[in-house]
Amino acid sequence: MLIPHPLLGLRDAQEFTYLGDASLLNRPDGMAPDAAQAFYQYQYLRDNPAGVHRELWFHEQGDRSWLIVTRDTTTHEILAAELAKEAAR
Amino acid sequence: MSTVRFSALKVVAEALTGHKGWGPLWRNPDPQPDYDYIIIGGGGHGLATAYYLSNTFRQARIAVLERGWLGQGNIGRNTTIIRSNYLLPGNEPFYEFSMKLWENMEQAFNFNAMVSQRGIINLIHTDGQRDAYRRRGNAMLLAGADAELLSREQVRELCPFLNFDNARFPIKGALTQRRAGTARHDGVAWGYARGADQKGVDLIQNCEVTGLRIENGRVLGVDTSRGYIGAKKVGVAVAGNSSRVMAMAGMRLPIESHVLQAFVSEGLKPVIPGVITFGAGHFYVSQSDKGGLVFGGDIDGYNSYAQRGNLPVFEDVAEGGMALMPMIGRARLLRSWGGIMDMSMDGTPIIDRTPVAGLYLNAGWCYGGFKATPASGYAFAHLLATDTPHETARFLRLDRFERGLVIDEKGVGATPNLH
Amino acid sequence: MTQSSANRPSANRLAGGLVDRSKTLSFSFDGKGYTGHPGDTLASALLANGVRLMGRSFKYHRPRGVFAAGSEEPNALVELHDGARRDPNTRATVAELFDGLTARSQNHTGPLAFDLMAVNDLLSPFFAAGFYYKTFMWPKAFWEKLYEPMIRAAAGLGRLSMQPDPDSYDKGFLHCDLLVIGGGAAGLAAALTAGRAGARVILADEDFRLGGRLLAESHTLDDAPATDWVAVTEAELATLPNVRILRRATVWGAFDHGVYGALERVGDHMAAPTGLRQTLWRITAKRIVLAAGATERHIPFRNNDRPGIMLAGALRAYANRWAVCPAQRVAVFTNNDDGHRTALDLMAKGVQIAGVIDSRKGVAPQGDYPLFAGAMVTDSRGRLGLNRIAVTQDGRETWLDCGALGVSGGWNPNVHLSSHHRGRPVWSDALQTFVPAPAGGPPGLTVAGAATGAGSTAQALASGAAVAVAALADLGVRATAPDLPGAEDHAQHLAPLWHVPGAGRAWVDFQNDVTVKDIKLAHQENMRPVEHLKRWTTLGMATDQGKTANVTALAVMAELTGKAVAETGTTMFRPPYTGVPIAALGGGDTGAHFRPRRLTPSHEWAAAQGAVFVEVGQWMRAQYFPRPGETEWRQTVDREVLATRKGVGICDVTTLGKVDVQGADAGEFLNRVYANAMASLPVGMVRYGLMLREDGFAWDDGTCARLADDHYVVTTTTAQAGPIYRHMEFCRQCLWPDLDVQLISTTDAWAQLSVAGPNARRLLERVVDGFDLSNAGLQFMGCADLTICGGLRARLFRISFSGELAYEIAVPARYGNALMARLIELGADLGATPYGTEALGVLRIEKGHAAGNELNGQTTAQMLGMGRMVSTKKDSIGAVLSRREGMQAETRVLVGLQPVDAADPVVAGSHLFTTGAEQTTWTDQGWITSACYSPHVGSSIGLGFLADGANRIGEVITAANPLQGQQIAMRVVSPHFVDPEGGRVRD
Amino acid sequence: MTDLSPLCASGQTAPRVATHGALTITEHASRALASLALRRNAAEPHPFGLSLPGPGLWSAGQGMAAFWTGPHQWMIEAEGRAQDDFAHDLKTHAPGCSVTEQTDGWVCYEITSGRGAAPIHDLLAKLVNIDAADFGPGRATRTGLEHMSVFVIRRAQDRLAILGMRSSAGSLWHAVETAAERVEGVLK
Repeated sequence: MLIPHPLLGLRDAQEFTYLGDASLLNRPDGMAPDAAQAFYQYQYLRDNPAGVHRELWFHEQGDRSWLIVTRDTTTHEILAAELAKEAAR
Repeated sequence: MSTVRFSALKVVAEALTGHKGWGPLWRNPDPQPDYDYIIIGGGGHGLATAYYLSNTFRQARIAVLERGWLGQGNIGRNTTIIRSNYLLPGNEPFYEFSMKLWENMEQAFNFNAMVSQRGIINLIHTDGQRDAYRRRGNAMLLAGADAELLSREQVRELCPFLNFDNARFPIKGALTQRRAGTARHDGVAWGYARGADQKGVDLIQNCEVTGLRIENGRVLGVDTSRGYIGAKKVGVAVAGNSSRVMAMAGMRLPIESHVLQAFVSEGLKPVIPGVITFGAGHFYVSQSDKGGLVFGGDIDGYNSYAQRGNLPVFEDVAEGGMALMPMIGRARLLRSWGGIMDMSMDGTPIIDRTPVAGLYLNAGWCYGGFKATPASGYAFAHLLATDTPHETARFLRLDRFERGLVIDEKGVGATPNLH
Repeated sequence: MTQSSANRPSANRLAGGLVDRSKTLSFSFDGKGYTGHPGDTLASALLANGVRLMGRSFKYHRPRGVFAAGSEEPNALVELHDGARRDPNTRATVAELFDGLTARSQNHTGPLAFDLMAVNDLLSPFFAAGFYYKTFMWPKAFWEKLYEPMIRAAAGLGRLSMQPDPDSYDKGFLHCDLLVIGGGAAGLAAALTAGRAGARVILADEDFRLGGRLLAESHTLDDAPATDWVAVTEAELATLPNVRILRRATVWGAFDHGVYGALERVGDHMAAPTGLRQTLWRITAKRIVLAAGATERHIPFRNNDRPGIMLAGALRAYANRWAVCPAQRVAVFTNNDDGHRTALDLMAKGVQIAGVIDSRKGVAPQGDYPLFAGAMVTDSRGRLGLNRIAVTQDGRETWLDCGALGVSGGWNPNVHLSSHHRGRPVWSDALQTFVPAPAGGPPGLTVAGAATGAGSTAQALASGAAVAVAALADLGVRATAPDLPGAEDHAQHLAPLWHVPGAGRAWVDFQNDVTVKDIKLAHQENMRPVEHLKRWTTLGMATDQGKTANVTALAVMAELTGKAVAETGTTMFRPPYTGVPIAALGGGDTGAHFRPRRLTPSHEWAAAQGAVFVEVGQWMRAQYFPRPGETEWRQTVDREVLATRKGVGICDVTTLGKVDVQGADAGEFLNRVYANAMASLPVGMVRYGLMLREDGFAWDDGTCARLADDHYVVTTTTAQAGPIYRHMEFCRQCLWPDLDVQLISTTDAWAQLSVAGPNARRLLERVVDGFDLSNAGLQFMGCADLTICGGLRARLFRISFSGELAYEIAVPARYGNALMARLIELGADLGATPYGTEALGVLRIEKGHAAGNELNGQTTAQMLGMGRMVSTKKDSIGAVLSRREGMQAETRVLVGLQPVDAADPVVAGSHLFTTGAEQTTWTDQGWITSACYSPHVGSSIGLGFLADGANRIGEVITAANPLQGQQIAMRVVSPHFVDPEGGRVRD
Repeated sequence: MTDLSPLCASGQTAPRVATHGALTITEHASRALASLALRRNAAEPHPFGLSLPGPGLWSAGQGMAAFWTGPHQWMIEAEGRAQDDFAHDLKTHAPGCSVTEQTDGWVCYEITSGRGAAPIHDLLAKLVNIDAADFGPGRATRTGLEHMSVFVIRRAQDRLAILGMRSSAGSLWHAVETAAERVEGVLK
């Protein structure tokens, strides 16, 4: 696979480490009253779609950027890639 | 339905009379308007569930709905390893129960699935690993399974062809389970299918479930490509696609779908005694009764429903193989395949009720589903028939994540692609 | 003709062809010597020498000879080379002949001509499809003891040498605009078109000679031999710097995003590969042209598997390219015009045609040969090689003498690669075969030439050029089709004939002995879906993957079910196209280079001291430093431990991960990453830190040193250095992007030595440049920048994992080796002693410090006795989920364990039970995590997790290790065997 | 100056050198390295007059050079300064930035070709999945090489640098030298 890095262009996916669903960006507030439920859902439940999936890849053997890659899990076609740091803001 | 009894005598008789007497292994029934039990998924676990539900728990009016052909799931696409060498109490008794079922299955369903107990060897490369394997081996014995710790020299006697000294990770010994081994994966599916069909279970192929009818929190039946079918109870056994089916019930699961590739070499005269696993090198191998080396390694690591993977895994697995047993270098990799794995958040499966009354879930098998097939079917049938979990499956609950009762054999946490 | 003809060298060699008769090559087959020429394959050379019998089938051990002329060969498999180089299951049809080649036939017991296993053939009625699923079940014990060993004895074809592969292999990466797969008419036209347009082209062909079928046919291009055009085109391509030609290179897999796997056989055609045997190329291509050609199919009839019965196109190839014919008298069985072309080509080479048997009624002969129109071949004779065939015409059977029969049932496009993304080929009624689907193939890949089903040379040339033009247009490159030579443009006029009806066994899949009968049985037993058919009969599962069998079998099944072939569908196509040696996939970095090796800065010094090293992940660390007279490792380790506790020990601890954390919000960042507070850490101080995973389990521990207000250095365990750094970047970029924090690893930059023991301070005083090491100058858990040894910048941390007065000193890595030597030298009078990982382990166990065996990813802060470190005043990674009921209810905690009888061992991995209790999974109360012999305590000791351990100090329990037959009485003690009050570290 | 004598990453006192055909591989031990990262709202500095290059690039100045290592992050190379506290020096020239000493974190192999770009391209093809055609002089990137993480810098048509973790200098040397042997030997 090749990942279209927003700064570096097409890169061998082997340079990256995969984490999973981009929803992991939305970490709940640990001090909130409903934290227990929120963290359970945040940490364990996944949409796991057969189709378009926003997911986190770390450019470990590259520029050390975390990317959000939008990829079709049925065809592996990659539709978009962005810097997670920008998206998280 | 076929009532032919298989035996050597029957084979001889048929041979002499031109094989005219062999009937269909199972019928091709049309769906009835409704059933007491519908099992979604005609893979290994679904067929085993139907088999035990009808043969052991004496239930009737059962249908198995399969989107494609029977055994199309991961039962038709795996490395055929059977073993019960787990560490944790949530797992080991369940897999040992499965192993005991393997040991008597063929006589039970009168079909030779070529269960072959030639043993599994888990290689040890460091002292820390030996400590961990010792703890695991003892856990196996405490659960009534068999286990032995082998010295480097004992491993050498069993597998003289391994790379003991020049490898990046020298071999210091092994944990072995002699009752482990392999089985002919398709044969398992066919044996259960035939056994279920003989008890009147409707095995309905080319019947894709497109929706779950749920009213007031209770399941009423399923919409399929062959029309609506009513059911008192619906069991979902579609590992790989669990999230897709349960989404029809509005549920999100602690599961990601990943692709696992595996490989087989051209047929070779037998050289590998049993199953050998090389954890440090992401490589495991056995040899089929046809002579093919059956081997694999890690999952590709990204979510996928594509049932195919990529080149780096070919290379990674082959590197491990070459480092461990350089004598396989000139064997040719003949075919690869990729299956969709239900990777659960703690690497352990789920057999449980769901918040929807009458809807039951059998999922999250990661890449260990094949060896679990008999126990999974038995335990799921038990749950469907009695509404209580089978004792060996009582920890495989859906709420264990919320309650902090995860069963994490590898100790890597909620990272599905590391389990 | 029989084997005896082998005595007459080149009995079957014809005129012309593409072999170099000026050179003669010697080779041997089954120990017998033969000769051939450069340009020959092993198959063509054997046929030239009159050898037709080359192997045995898998199941029935039927005599078999060459069937095809390419990589689709199902029968002529041999073991190539001797000794460690032995190559099992090698297709004689693609094995390039070289001088000194040795080959052996395989899968027979006794001589090839008198295979004892051929008894299976007589028993074949018992071995019908799926037979083994129906028997061998009773009596139960017999499966393991008798049946399976029997089956396994018969398993497999060739033999591995069982020796390490002596050849070397290589990997590489190539990139191009256009990858052209196949160097036949279509491929050459495509490559020429793109090459001239200036695009970066890779042209790969599995053959050792470009041209594909152009080499096998007698067709002319512009009225000249086709090989002329091939030569001219090849020459032009060679002059283009933007074109790379890979010969002997099979593109075997189509992966995601334009990545293709290719195997280049660099040295396989040499007697002894000079260094490199094969290269695995990972090719990244923007666009791909698949011009892989087509494979001819046969027509099953009774006894259609004898040596001498071949594909008609193969007969033609052997005659035209290799100037060989397996016999002087040949017949042809066809359902299309192609068969007639075979007869004409052979006649042109002086071969006698016994007859052309054409299943079509009313066809006319195309030359001067006996034609049997509307006829079929219904049987054959010849035990080890064909000598007669039965022809049935209008119900009358006549026998024809012939030494070879060419069978032509039409051609199947090689759709393999175009289906690697699981898009299935589609059925074409017009062509009566499966052709690549218009959509669903690998993105960027288009198909040209015979691979599309278009059969003629003219079509191939035109489509190759057109497809290349279109592909480049996609990339914004303007290309124009070259002037293409005039070429034949015949249609085949095929009338489908999938098998000859009648009794007896008619083979569909030769290698696996799958016959029409087996397919009928599968149908009868309701194994009708193609995947069931395949798995029940083993159709297409042989080394050839059913290249010459699958379509025919599907058509037969379709006929039985009364469905159209289109509805029956195909099985899945998966990589590789042809087998790839595992060694080639493994590449060069095997054995000791299988994974990189990391060395510590003091490695050279340690090696010079005769240290014993041990793998710790990728690192090689000194395990212990044996001295003369020490006969076993325990003596050495005990000495190192005692020397450290009595004097001073020095250990290279560089392998611990180090992360430099800077920025205005560094403190706040670490507060959120660690379970305990770090923002409150004063500058110049160090704090022990515990990290949890977000799921609340303990993950990693280390120290956190604050060098400045906005500058921390944190350490991780050796094993977790990578994952923790990745996690910290995740926190920085994904969770808290607004914090001002910068991270970078400095693990390798600094050599870090642990200096531990009562004499540690006195030793360090001898190297620091006037730095005050007293408690006033550097208190316990303090850190400082300083210089040593006359101005070398260094960092000093006063931390201890041994329980002794201890420091860790860090210097630029290049000085680590010298500093180690210097400290040992200067500390001679202080008992300065180097210690390795074994002593390190003993020292930390004696002190009760958790390490990898305790931090195994399954334990919690609470279990480690650090529950209180998880701050509830702040939100940090893992804090919330660590409070789940199931984890709070966990009562197992870390305790120390000491054998009641000091002579007893303590064995890690033992399980803990209340003394006298039944020992089961359900009465299990914990396990021993770490154990060692403690010279300080004077017995073995251990650490372990024990249920309710905190309240059981003093209790005697049982450590059970049934795996090794041990039951040992243990006293539960504090995990701190040394200086529980912690006075020494503060000295 | 300290009286401790340093070792090269290769474990020897003198840098390692090997020549295979047109390719010469030299361990370069005298260059100082320091990482430079922008802090929040910090202006991009021009330390020692260097203009910091953009993504995927390397730029050289007088005895100094810089290559991009990540968003707002660079590595600064200083010839002949390996023994000094170059990081400290750089910090004073890059106010408001995070600077970290990296000199001994890396082993650097400088590769020169006596036959122009071709052998360099062949070598790249055997080592890393980088398209040499898009990797001309002035390009720099981090990537994987035989399971190791490396920086690759194209200093000139005929000059390449490969930086790897100091601790795996031996494994990296083995990989690079084996590839050079094959490029210049077996395959020619």
